[in-house]
Amino acid sequence: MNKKPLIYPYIPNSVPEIKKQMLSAIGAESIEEFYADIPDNLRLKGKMDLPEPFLAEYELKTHVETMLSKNRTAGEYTSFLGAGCYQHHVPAVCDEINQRGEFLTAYAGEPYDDHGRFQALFEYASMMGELLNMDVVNIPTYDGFQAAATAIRMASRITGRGEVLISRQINPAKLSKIEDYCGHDLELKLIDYDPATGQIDLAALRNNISANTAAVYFENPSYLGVIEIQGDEISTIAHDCGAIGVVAVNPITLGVLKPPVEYGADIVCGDIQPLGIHMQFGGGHAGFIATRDEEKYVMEYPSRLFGITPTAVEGEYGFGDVAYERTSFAVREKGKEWVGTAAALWGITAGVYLALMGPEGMQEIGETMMSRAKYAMVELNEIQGIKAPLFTAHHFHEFVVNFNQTGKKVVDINRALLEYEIFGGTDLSTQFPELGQSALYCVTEVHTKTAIDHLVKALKEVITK
Amino acid sequence: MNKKPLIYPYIPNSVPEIKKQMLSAIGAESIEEFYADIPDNLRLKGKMDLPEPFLAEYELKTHVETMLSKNRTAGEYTSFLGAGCYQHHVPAVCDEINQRGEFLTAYAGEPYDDHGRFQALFEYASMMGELLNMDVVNIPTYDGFQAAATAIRMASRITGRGEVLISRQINPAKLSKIEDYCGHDLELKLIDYDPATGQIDLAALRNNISANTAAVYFENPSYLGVIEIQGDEISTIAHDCGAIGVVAVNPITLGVLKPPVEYGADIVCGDIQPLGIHMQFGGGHAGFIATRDEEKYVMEYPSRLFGITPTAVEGEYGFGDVAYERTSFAVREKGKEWVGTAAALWGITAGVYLALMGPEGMQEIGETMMSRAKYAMVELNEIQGIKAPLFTAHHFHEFVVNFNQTGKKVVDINRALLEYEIFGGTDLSTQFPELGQSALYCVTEVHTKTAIDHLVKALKEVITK
Amino acid sequence: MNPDITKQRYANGRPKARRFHQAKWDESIIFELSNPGQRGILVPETEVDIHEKVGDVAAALPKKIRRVEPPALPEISQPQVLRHYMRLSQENLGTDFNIDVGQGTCTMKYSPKINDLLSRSSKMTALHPLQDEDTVQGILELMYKFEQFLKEISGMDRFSLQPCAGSAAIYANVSIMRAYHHARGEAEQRDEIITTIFSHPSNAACAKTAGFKIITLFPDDDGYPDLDALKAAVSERTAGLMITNPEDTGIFNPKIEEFVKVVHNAGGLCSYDQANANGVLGITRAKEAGFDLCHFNLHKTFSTPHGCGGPGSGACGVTSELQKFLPVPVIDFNGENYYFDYNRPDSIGKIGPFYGNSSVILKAYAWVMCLGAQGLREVAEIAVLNNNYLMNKILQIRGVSAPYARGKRRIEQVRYSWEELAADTGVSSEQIGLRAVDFGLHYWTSHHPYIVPEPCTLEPTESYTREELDEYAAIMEHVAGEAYTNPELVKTAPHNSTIHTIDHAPLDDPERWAVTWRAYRRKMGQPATSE
Amino acid sequence: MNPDITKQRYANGRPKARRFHQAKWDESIIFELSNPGQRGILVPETEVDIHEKVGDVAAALPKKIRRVEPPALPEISQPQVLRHYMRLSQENLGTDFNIDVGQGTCTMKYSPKINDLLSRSSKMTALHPLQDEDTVQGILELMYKFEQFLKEISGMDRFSLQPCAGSAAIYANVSIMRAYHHARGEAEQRDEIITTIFSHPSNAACAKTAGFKIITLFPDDDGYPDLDALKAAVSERTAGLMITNPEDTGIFNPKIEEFVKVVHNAGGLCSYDQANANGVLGITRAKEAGFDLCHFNLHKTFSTPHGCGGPGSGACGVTSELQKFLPVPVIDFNGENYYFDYNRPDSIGKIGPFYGNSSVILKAYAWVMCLGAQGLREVAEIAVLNNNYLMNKILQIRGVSAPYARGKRRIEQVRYSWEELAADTGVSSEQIGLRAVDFGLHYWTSHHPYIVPEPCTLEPTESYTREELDEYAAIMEHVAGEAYTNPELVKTAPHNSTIHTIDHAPLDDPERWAVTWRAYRRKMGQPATSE
Ligand SMILES: Cc1ncc(COP(=O)(O)O)c(C=O)c1O
Ligand SMILES: Cc1ncc(COP(=O)(O)O)c(C=O)c1O
Repeated sequence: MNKKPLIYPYIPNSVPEIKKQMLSAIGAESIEEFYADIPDNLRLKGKMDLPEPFLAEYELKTHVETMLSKNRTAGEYTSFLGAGCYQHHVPAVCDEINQRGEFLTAYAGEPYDDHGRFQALFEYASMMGELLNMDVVNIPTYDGFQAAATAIRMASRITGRGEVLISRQINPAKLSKIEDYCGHDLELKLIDYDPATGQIDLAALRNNISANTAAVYFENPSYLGVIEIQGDEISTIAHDCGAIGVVAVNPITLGVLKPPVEYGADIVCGDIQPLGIHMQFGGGHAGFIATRDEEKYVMEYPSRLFGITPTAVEGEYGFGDVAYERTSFAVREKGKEWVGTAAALWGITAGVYLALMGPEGMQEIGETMMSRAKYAMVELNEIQGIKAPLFTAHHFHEFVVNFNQTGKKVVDINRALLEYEIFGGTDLSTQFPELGQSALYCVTEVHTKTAIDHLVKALKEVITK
Repeated sequence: MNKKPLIYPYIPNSVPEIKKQMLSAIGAESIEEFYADIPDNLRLKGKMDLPEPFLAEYELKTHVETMLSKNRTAGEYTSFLGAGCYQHHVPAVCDEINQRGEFLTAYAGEPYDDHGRFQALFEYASMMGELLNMDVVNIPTYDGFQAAATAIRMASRITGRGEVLISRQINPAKLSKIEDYCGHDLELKLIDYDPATGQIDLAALRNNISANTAAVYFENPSYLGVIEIQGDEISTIAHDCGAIGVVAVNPITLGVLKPPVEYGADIVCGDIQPLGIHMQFGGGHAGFIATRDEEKYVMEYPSRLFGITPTAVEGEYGFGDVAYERTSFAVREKGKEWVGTAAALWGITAGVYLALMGPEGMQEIGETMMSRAKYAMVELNEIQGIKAPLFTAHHFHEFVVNFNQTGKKVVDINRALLEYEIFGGTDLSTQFPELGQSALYCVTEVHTKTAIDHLVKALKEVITK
Repeated sequence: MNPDITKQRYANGRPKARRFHQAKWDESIIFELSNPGQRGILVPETEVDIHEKVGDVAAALPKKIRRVEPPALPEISQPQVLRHYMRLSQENLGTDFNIDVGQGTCTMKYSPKINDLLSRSSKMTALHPLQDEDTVQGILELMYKFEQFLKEISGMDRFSLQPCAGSAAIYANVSIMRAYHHARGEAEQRDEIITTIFSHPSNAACAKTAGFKIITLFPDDDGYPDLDALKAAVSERTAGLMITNPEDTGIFNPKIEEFVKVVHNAGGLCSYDQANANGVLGITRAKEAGFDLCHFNLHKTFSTPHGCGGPGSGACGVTSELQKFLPVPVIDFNGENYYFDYNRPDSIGKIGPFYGNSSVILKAYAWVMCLGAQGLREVAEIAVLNNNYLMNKILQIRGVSAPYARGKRRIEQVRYSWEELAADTGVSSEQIGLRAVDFGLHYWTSHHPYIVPEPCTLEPTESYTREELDEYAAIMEHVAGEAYTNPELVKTAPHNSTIHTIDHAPLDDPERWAVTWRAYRRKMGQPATSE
Repeated sequence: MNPDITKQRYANGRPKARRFHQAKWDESIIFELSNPGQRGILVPETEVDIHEKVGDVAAALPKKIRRVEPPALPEISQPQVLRHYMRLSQENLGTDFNIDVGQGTCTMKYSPKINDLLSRSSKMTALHPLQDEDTVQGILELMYKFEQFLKEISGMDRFSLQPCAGSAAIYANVSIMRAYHHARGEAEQRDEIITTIFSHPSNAACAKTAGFKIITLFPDDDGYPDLDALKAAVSERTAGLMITNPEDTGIFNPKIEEFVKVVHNAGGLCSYDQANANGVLGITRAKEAGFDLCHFNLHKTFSTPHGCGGPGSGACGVTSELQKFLPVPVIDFNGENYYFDYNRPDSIGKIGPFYGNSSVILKAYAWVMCLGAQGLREVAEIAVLNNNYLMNKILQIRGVSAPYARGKRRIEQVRYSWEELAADTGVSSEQIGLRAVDFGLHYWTSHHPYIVPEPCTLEPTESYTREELDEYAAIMEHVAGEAYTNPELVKTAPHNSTIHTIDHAPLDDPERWAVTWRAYRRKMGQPATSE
């Protein structure tokens, strides 16, 4: 009905009169002139074939909300999924800060106009440093996968070696990423684990390590939820061969667990999603890399590092890029890997989270998670046919539940659990065939006793159906 | 389990060690000392009987969300409720601005530290001024009810008269408020309406007006959705008797309808909830009062008025309180009524709304609402036994639907509509018994044709059941 | 080596004064951003089908009611509207940003973000107040339960959450008083309300609006509310007493129970202004002091954000004797469902459109639920601790004093006086407050009239750290020092704020004041849009 | 009468320079706010029942894995944590606040608030990526449909949304190239990637990380990418070409099709860096130019906010020939349900944990859906209009030029040079940019190396008004004027920002740099906590 020209609210100069005036100020006849360099045969003829737009914000909102309403969330259902993405309470203050337009819409300003970002990220790194007991922490990279892959490349560059030993209790998806990122010039070897305890097989590690080994990489807790207690031994084995110890940790465990540096890790990496960042269907990840403050380590980071420095005014905190010349921004392909847009906002957010939690909060959340997970294991294990946990090791908040004796497949069990509005644990049967019909369950501070009891009851019913 | 003293995250100095140090800095033995002035028999003995708190934010959140989840919203259902609270699309930018901590948590700062608030509210008043075509608009009062009641008191003070004529097509709740607010010293008389057209009965008005009449008050559109087209005549009648014309309008109609000043209104009032403010179960109201820029009017406002003024620096816009000495802040009971916390944030929000909408947006939204409401009336009227609208007048977006011929009661119809996830119009059968089984329906830009057709289909089924 | 920046920030073991500058954007007035044709948002258009069916409905309106000139609203694209308001927001100093202890009687405490978040749930925002009760059981339950909390906190028997602010609650309470006297046939006779000068001005103003004559009591020689004066004031014309306690000075009226008795004996009712009950939660209540009515400001004591001056919420509570007069509806529970009770023939009726500011109430509910009885008492105790701690520091500053009840403790606020400093230096309290702006702080001098000369009322609540109180006191000391050594600097403040000293004169001059841009342009002899 | 303030804001019919000051809070480092014992938030405690059943689980851990010293995180109450970060936020200058045209190649356009709002729905935030597909049909549909959009916009046949940023997409594309050559048995042989110096550095850097040798081409005499140089560079070792177009200079490579042909003829693949495709949406596409791969930055062209440097999203697209190499999973539709396809044996595998930054993708989806084909083209056209309009103004300023392809139009950005001004005045481009900060603006000089001397890259996108562009140009002119008349003022800038000139030296000195507070305290010879 509207015969008026369409003016887009996001495009101020789409008003015809303004366009005309601007063209005339430039001395151009039409916008076409600006495209003179694009040969005609490259010009798209006609309109792109895209759906009719929802010009009114209300209609757009309705459209997207209707689509999203088809989702069932881990808030509506009770979810025991973990496996690299974790459901935790996100403090309101975290979202308040990361929704601030100043942080949300800034990008690459200078230490002056963007002082706030520099300070917030310096503080993030500093708090992570306390959690990890390490002096250097990067501005977040994409995710824990990237952090692990880069940590391995760093180790290779530092040692000048080309072989990497990786504990087999790694997320296969992460391993795939590492292969994509390192496989073309590093040799990756998997180190097996003890099938009873779930701990790394030290003999296998000793057998595989050599003077070519750049790094020994393991996760703690492992992908299968196992707390590795042989950290000291592993580090010694690595160091004795001149290799670097790379440990990936879930930072939310570190109020309770020892920071890896205390059992000899040289590079520590991981994902900060659990620290105040919503799951977002896997869109809330950010990776950290931490090391000691040694030049040979620092100079191998591809990421930006923000350092504190004086300004022209006494007592004024200033910040800036540390050793910028390492980066691809400074020297293109001569830099270390590359740097670019990554996940800074999640770094700021995780900083807010750690500042809210403090030492006691981190300790308590760890304790709560461990107790509840333990309770879940005990209760599940009492169900006929279910073994939980599968490994005898200590566990943090994830653990393998084995259903072999039930005669049922995880995929069917999980499907049945949906009827109870439960998301069962991640199916491991194809990822780790040796574990049979096993699933990786996760319990956090959001899982009340009631929720766990609901799972236990549901599983009892499901496996006897 | 936690044996540690409870430290409240909102109460920094609840840490025992800090308390101790502070007490010692003051030279006090205990906090009890500060209560020395409170006689012992007034002291509450023991703990208040309140529910156990949810100390963890996660638990609090779950608790409140669980409670709220029992609600069914006007977003989930299709709602045709209006009657003073209106469902419109709230542009995201409105919420973005009113959620900014700077605006949300400020209060009563000076024009210096709170320049932003002064400017935003000055701009709000200025945009309302354009919509209303009037030069003076107050910082919002609580709601449209308060605005009407105050407008009437202002008229009474200005004229020195004690009688008020009120069109009977007023929300009975509002009338009740006006009675509470004015009834003790002003006489309120209701003026009837033409039962066919719904227009004010001018003869009745003429019969009732006198030299004691302070004000003639009517709404446009009226509570029953009728557009009053005799504004000029009504104003003339009022003015001829030395009375003041007070008109309440829904501001969202003013892209299409004439501002009341153009048909002679002297004081215009209303509620800005439709302008970008969520319904919030009736918690999103704010009242405006507008007049010409005449001292005798201005000096009768109880509200704050923000004016523009130069600063010590050339070209700097400053703001401050206009004629502050009118207010109860300045002179207590010698002020006009009172001033206090009201609804400033909604004023800022409505300003954002008007700035986004612009003249065309206001016109278009009015047209859309009118067309859709008309369509609903036409379609409903085609249903056997339903009369819509009941009055022959022009309507904006609300209209009376009469069900007399269906033999059913509105209350039963509405209950049946719930099965269709529809909130039917407000039952008028007790508020306006003379209208029989009638309901007040409201249609806005959020009601698509599909939604209206759904109503029509549902009503057909419901009344033939 | 580098200097240790941290050390440079301290002198004599104390942090140096904060080097502050408020965001300054020098923004144009929004009309100046207008560009004809631009749109900030598009609205749904009528469907073609509808249009075909009903035609151009607006065009069919009679000319006499159809708008001729479109409203001269600005025409601005969305990014620019947003940017303008974002900038203005930075030019505003919320409690989220500053050590907001200087708005004494305003109880600027922390408004928890979780509560805001909860109130933004569509399960709250998208509720129409006239929905079927079955579809709003969640919010009704919340409001019902919150009323129970208030009953326990005050000892009163029934509350209305309908008043949208403290003053509205005060007015409702006056109205209930009138209804009560009316019911007893004494409405004509009882036309006087008594208050104290250090009760909030709304007590006097609301009662006046309701048609009462106001009698204002002044403090006695000890600086306490004057019982003898009250005794002299009461009579058969006394409708009631409306009194804030602790008073705006922070002084608790130790004879409050006798005040109530005196008024009761005269046949009047007593209404307790507990807008900021922060210092007495779980300590003392309206009930024990014998009050008939009281009110709380949820936007003060109960932590809901102040929103630049609302929306707030003023809950008013009464004893069982008065509950039939409360506004309609009240929310009741039949053991299964929550419902509205409108059937209250003695009610004063409606005082606002629906049931009050529900989302504000939600925030207050959440606040109580995360503290509990013990937490509320902790709020009170820390609020008074903070207040007395700050007082101890402030009173060490040259030129300041805390008049009335001298040497006594205060509850949760203190009205100070810079009288001595003003006499010594010519610098007023207002100027001190404006100079504080240069350090990211501010205060509001106090309510008029300035019985306390050169007043300044501080109320630190429970939300601030000792270090923040120290900082506030240090800046007061610093500025007081400047007043003695460099008064011009203080008198011309602020220097680091968004704007500079405003010219007050035009604001009081009908020829020059301008409350809207259109009025301003007109008075400048300009067309409505500039340049 | 009063002065007309509005008039005072203009001189010679132009608005005077904005008097700006950024918020300056002089905040402490967060550790300095710590007060032992304070808590910012409480976490759920284990239920008593559970505790009784399982005991103290953490205490049962072996000592060698149990943390001994609690992490020395700050201990701060919630209001103070909030306040600290709120203040820091004000010290940051987002696109919501400034005329953000100075981050050339970064495409700082308006990020609509409605899209943020939609992405914050719990229907998005609370989804676990490993949920049963049946329970995530909404988000799968959205991602699937968004892929269809990108296919149409680029002409490519299949996309992966998994890369979390532009560089990650570039790396994925390099990886796909390798997989392609590997599949053809040429992986060893083809170890060179060709790029141009005005292509984004990540093209070179990512390819290098992937193990390729980099050949960088420089412009020809006309300032266009050099076709002859390309011809000389290609060989049987050529794995591919990775090229940004329009280049960082804003110049569109008119021979792009021939570039592609030359590389194809040599057996290489061609990857089109369309991170900022802003100026060419609906105008020209990767397909027509013959590319095999391309990528888009959703956080640039598609409007998603930059988040201080992420999260972003880099969608990479390929022709049908290459699609089998794309990362797993891809999202498919069987006519009824949307599902993940993991069964792709030739895939390069996973490149990130799940499926990319889904909520960023949601925002980009919403952005396209509110513009449509016509709107996207309008975006492009206005972006180039704005750019050429601004260029016209900038080039009138003394001391500036636009090297390369002189006198030609630009697409949607321009790399300027202040070479002449620097020679005349000694003021560098960096200093000009920092002086702009004093007016609430800023720019980033440009990527290294500074082939263009004293560079400055402006990219106005479609989001700014003419008046904003005028303001930006006016400030540039103003600052350039200052450089000629008062160079010291410019060299010592910023003056009105949060902080003053930083000392860069410690940041490059291993003895003095400090990336964490603990490192800083240690290097200062201090214990970890101050004072
Ligand atoms: C003691 C007291 N009573 C009443 C009020 C008035 O409350 P409101 O501003 O909500 O109307 C206030 C507000 O400052 C107050 O402090
Ligand atoms: C043309 C071009 N390519 C690639 C990139 C790298 O993108 P990201 O920062 O997302 O890694 C950018 C970002 O500036 C760019 O402008």
